[in-house]
Amino acid sequence: MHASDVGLTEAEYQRIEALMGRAPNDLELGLFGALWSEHCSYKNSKALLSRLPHEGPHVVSGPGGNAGVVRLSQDLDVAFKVESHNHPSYVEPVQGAATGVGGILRDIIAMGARPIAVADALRFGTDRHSMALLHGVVKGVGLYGNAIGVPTVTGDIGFSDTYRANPLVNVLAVGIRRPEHAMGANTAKPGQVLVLLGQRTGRDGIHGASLLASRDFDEQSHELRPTVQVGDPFLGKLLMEVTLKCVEEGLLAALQDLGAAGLTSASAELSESSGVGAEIHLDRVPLREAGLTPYEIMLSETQERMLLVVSEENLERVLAVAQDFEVLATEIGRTTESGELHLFYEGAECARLRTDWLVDQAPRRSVDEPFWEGLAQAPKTESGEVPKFRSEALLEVAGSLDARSRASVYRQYDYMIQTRTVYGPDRDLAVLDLGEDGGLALAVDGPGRWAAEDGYAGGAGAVLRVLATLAATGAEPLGITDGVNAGNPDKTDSYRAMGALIRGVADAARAAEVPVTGGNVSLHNETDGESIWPTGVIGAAGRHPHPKSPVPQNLGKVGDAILLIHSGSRDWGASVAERVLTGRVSAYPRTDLENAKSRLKAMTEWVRENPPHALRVLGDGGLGMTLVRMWAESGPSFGLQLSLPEKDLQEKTRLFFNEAPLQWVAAIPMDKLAEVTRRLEASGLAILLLGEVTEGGMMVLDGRYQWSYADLMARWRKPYEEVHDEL
Amino acid sequence: MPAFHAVVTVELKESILDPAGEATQGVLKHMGFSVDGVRIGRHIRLTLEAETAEEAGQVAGRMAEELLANPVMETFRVEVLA
Amino acid sequence: MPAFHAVVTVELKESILDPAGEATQGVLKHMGFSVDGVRIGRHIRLTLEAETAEEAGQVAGRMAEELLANPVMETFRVEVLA
Amino acid sequence: MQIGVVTFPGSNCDVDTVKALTDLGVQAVVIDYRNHRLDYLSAAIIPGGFSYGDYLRSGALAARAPVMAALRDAVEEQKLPVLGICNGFQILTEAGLLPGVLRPNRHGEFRCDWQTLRVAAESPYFPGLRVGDRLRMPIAHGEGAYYTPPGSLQALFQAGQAWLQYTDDQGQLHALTNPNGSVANLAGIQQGSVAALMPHPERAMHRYLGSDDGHKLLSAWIDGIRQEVGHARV
Ligand SMILES: Nc1ncnc2c1ncn2[C@@H]1O[C@H](COP(=O)(O)OP(=O)(O)O)[C@@H](O)[C@H]1O
Ligand SMILES: [Mg+2]
Repeated sequence: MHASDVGLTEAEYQRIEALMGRAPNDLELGLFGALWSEHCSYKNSKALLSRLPHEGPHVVSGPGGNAGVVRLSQDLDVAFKVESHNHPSYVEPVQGAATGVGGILRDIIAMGARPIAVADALRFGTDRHSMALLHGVVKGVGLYGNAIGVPTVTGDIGFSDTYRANPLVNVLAVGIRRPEHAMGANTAKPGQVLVLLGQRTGRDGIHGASLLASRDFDEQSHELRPTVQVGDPFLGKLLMEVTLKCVEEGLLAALQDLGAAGLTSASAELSESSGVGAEIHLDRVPLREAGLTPYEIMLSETQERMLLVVSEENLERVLAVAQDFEVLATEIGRTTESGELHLFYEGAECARLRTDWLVDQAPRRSVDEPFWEGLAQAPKTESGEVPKFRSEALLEVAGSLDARSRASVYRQYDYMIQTRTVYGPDRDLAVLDLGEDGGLALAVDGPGRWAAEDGYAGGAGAVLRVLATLAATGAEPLGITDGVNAGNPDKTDSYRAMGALIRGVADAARAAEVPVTGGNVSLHNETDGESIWPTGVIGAAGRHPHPKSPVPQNLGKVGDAILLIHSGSRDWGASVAERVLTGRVSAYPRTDLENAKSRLKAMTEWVRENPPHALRVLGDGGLGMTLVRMWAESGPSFGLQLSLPEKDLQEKTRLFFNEAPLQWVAAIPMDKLAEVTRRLEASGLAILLLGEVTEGGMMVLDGRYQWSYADLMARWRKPYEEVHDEL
Repeated sequence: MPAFHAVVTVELKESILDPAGEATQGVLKHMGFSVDGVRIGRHIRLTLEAETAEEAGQVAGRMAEELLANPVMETFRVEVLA
Repeated sequence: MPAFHAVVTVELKESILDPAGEATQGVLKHMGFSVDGVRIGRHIRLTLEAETAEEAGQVAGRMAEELLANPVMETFRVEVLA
Repeated sequence: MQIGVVTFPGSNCDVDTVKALTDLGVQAVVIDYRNHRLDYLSAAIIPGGFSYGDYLRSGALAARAPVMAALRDAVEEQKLPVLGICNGFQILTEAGLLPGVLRPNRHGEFRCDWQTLRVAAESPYFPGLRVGDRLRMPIAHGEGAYYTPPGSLQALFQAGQAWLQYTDDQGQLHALTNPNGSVANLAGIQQGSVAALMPHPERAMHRYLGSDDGHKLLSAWIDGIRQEVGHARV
């Protein structure tokens, strides 16, 4: 076997020989191929990610584990993380998405936490095939989440031709645990038993990590297709129950899920982070089909498996718990003192490697200060002419793929199981009631178009957007998770674009004083030399003060004042409307990050102390679409009477459709206007009175433009099959 | 043109996991049957017009290739009924 | 005991609507195929031990009666493969 | 009084159901699918979920579990009140304890949504629920299209077995308010002491979760059990 057969370069091979002092055998080479792959080693992104802020008062454990953990209340930890399953979902959308959900749920379970929510962030092209992919992916997300009984409570969808051959399927999962049930992969001791739990191993997804997810798509990708992994949520559910029962009974010394690169990465990472070695007898691994080689057994990505580390005295009980659930549990080896991964097959040694070679010694790209500094630089971009305001524009934006109602997607997801969902996917964030432990707010966003021209602005904008969403309901952010999706890192432009995105996330998170507790990087989202827009999916978890009564997101009451709360910018760059009305995407506006924290705080405190009748963060499609969404919740008996101060028709367009950071739309009693204005202006926010809430199913602007509820809703609720307008 | 009945049988490739088959096998065993494998595929009966049985088979084959079977995971075969 | 392969084919009764079949037919027509009917059933391949092919068929038949087919809406037939 | 919540591998609404019963002040005990004896229970609920992954046909694999034989005996011999919710409904039809069968939704998709129902028949097991009452509850299923062979529908209505129907918010019955293609918009069926519905009352226990009509339905059932309807051991 040759280095390139496992996705390694000649230089990497040299390094392996130097580390080992000999040539690796084929199995050993395969292990290096898997763990030194982009997907497992983060060789191109680790140095960038290390610049993200990780510390915060609520952080229990940050990046490095299977998921980040923050403390929600004295008695409750929250584990959460985003993962991508982009390439598999393109090859086989239903199973690709389903196994994506299963995979991230097992990451959460590996922290000892019980999953309570899933959120999915999806990006697709705009052609017919993309709509078929959307259909399959949504089916797959539901197939797994619904069946395993974890609600899909929020999510995000975006469309652009840039994702045509590289759709993005990022899934975020959240779990809860009592602090005393904390679990991880870093607590194994020498002399403990390794138990493989779950599905029998087949030839599924071999080389998924090293080849499929770590190179671009091209003609050859077809032949590299491994056996498609099939998700089994039924077994996934049983596996979850066995694992969590063992955790609750205190039977496990350490715990690791089997994800990308299967047993290879699970055993190596567990050993390395615990500072132990492992001796594994591959012939003991139960197989689904006869004749798998040690190589295949080590690299198989068969789903629904966990690796448990159990002390001798707890072994019997662990096996009994597994048997009670009729889940297969097999002793496959032991931890040792050696620091080595030592593999046997039918008694004969077949590989022997130090785990630190595999996990820590992968060659990684470094990032120097000048490069990092340069990433914040604004690119030179032009913004084209802004079209004059006209009433049809809002109908066009409402019916566009990026702004359209997502109901046809999320009604295929069970978002109510576990009976905590107070706000679900029909709102712009999820609010979960956790009883005595309080409430959890969860928001996910990250418009790709915002980073299309200026990755930095897009990354920062996405962070501010989710934090502004939490602020609108008075929730205190505990941490964020970032899903970075980008092109081929070997190309200067793609690498820089990813760097700028991460820098934007880092600066905004630091400015807002919110730690990044985990995340995921998916590179090589590039086909035939065309990279996707760097796309950062940001998820934020927050502590909600009164989850049983979150602030409404409708139009409040008839007679209420409707306000735009903003931060000064009216730049409509990278907005949905700019794309829809002009076909262009220019740079997303940058904002002064120094004031972000105080503005977010002012909003949070206002909402907590003096909740408005209704409040919603300004979303995709700008002020216009945010009003439409609020109106949709109030229904056709409500209406709006508005006027914009701008007489200039281009200014009107910008004001009505821009998506600049840190803006909200509020409904408050008219007589509170002065008080609210005073309060928020004191924190550097600006208030624009837009008009008032009326009765009667019409929205009237400046006395000249008007829209009926029925017309707007007909556009906004159009099904996805109707895409001809954007083909 | 005469009408033909054709059956497209779609099965998972041998190496692909069949969770439904496994669960069904487990229950059959609990019910006391001794069974060593269950694989669940689709049996798709088509009614179509064609000049000859051969042509009907060809058309059904194209339907299978383009829609009825998922080539990433499944194999199929076509049979034209008398 | 020798092992046999048996196939249980489960189909919806003729009188029962098959929405999945109809949807598939709609898509096939959209793709340009002329097709007059699509009915989707299950093709269940069993591996089981028995003394004779005949016994294998009987056992498979009992599995179908007791589990694999629902008599309210489905019919089945059994075939033992050579 | 003890109400059993019968679970199978893959059941996943059992926790919510136990929580709902506990909120109603009832002692709920989880009954494993391997149990052979149910005669000490006052009533049983088969909760929702994906028993055996919904593989083969939803409910089919669970219907063959040992506990179902015990349940059948308890229904036949002691008129044990049984309530099936969602997957529980599917299991009960597959086990032959209720007539008909639940087929894949006509549109082919899983559907999670709020849905208004109308009570179509009264029952001594649900004192307080009157014909025409409206209840708002979530549905969440992929296989909820109720089907019963031609000719049997009328008998179902005449016998008062057609229990709940999907309607619009005003309680009007029409095709547009049928979320899954059920015959006659049927959402729930009852027969003797056994009743079942596709919607999830256990998810509609509080206003802040969207509705408390599930509370209304479940407490009616519990009242019925307390009133010892055809049943001596409460
Ligand atoms: N893939 C998805 N899965 C589940 N829910 C989704 C998904 N995409 C969007 N949603 C829900 O729809 C809501 C509205 O989305 P969107 O139309 O983008 O409006 P907004 O700009 O307010 O986020 C989201 O906040 C989310 O709750
Ligand atoms: Mg959004």
